[in-house]
Amino acid sequence: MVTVRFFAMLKKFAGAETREFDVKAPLTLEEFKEVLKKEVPGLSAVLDGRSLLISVNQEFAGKGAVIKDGDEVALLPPFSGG
Amino acid sequence: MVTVRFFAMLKKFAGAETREFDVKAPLTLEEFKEVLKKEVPGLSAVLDGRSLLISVNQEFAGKGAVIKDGDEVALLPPFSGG
Amino acid sequence: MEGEGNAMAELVRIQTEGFSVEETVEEVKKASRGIGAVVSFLGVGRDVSKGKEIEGLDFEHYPGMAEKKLKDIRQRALKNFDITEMAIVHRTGAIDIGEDIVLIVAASAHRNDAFMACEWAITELKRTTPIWKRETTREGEVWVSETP
Amino acid sequence: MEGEGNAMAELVRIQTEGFSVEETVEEVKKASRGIGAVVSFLGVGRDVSKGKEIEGLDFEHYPGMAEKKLKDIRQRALKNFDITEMAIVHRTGAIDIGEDIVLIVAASAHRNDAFMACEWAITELKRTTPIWKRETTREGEVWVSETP
Repeated sequence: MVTVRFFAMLKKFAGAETREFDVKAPLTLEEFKEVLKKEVPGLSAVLDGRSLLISVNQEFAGKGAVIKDGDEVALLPPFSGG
Repeated sequence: MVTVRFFAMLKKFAGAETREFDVKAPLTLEEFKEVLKKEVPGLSAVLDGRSLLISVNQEFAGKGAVIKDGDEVALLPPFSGG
Repeated sequence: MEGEGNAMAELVRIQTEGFSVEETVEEVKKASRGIGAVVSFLGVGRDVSKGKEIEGLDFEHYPGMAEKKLKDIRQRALKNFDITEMAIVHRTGAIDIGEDIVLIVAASAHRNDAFMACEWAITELKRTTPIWKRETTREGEVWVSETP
Repeated sequence: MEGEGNAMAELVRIQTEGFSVEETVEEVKKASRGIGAVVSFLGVGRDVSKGKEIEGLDFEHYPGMAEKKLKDIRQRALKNFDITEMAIVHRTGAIDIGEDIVLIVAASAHRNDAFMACEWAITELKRTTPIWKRETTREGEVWVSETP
């Protein structure tokens, strides 16, 4: 299972704070985003936008990132701390 | 009388924290410095130096300043507060 | 490095309860008798944002990752600036107008270094730390997605 | 302007006793609910100066003129920077290593203004305020005549 965490306004789009996805074989970040769009259509526009950051196991993930069973993914809208 | 106040290391040079000088007619700052040098020879080098500031009635005094009976003059070595 | 873990646990933290500026400054000052300057940045909940009256704030963070990012900011500050110590404390949960949100304390021998490091750290915090602010106005609640 | 005299008497002062950073910050924060940033500079007695070990410090000021200069710095800061309030507290007399010497607190809506005003004020204080520091080393006592 891959756990995906949603923060701030994205919890509303996803309808939950976390969701679990069954990932048999490792996926690239782009492939995983396609899975997310299909499973959670409300996130499509956000996932296609330029302002979203994604972390894998609490590290910022670049395009080359690979997602595999057991990973924790998070969708991070622009930060507004401080 | 004109009261002159000395601060920091200048108290040692002047041998006092304050001294009073009899000033009958108003003097320019330069004239008053000559009086000081004569009365307190230990201050001569300091008064000729470039790092000394002088205040008259608690305002920084320029070359054109005039000193008259009742004024409070202070010799201010470079500040080191903060 | 002995005790480093403990020191960091105290100097970098995210918490719901309020913090004491005084205690944090004293904690940072303990690092060395060579400290001559302590510069602090305190972020406070404002009553107005983009022209709208704000009734209250709420902060959410990504537990684990946010703490890691703050510790990383402290480590990079200690490495890249001539400072002696740095503390970073951020609150989460509900915060009223006038209440403290975040505190960054930087200590150095000379003041320029502490000013630079403190200003860098709050900018870096806003840029890299997964924390989000929700503002409550008369019209409702909205998550803020840009950092001024 | 009602109460301005009183407010200034509290926010700008020279005293022998120690001060509370927390209380001063809280006093400054009272000025407005629009304050979003509070930047503080705290000057502390260091154990080393120009390579020499310092055993203690002593500060002397020109009573009356020094207070006037500090009030003038606050007024010019309020006029020239987009800040809401500023406090300046300086101690005189004997000060041990690690003890607080001076505190400047600047508050503004946005952080850049508070950082700029705070840094400007401490630089201006060192430049214009008749206060002198005496350092005690093993070799004796010496008045410091330059500001680093």
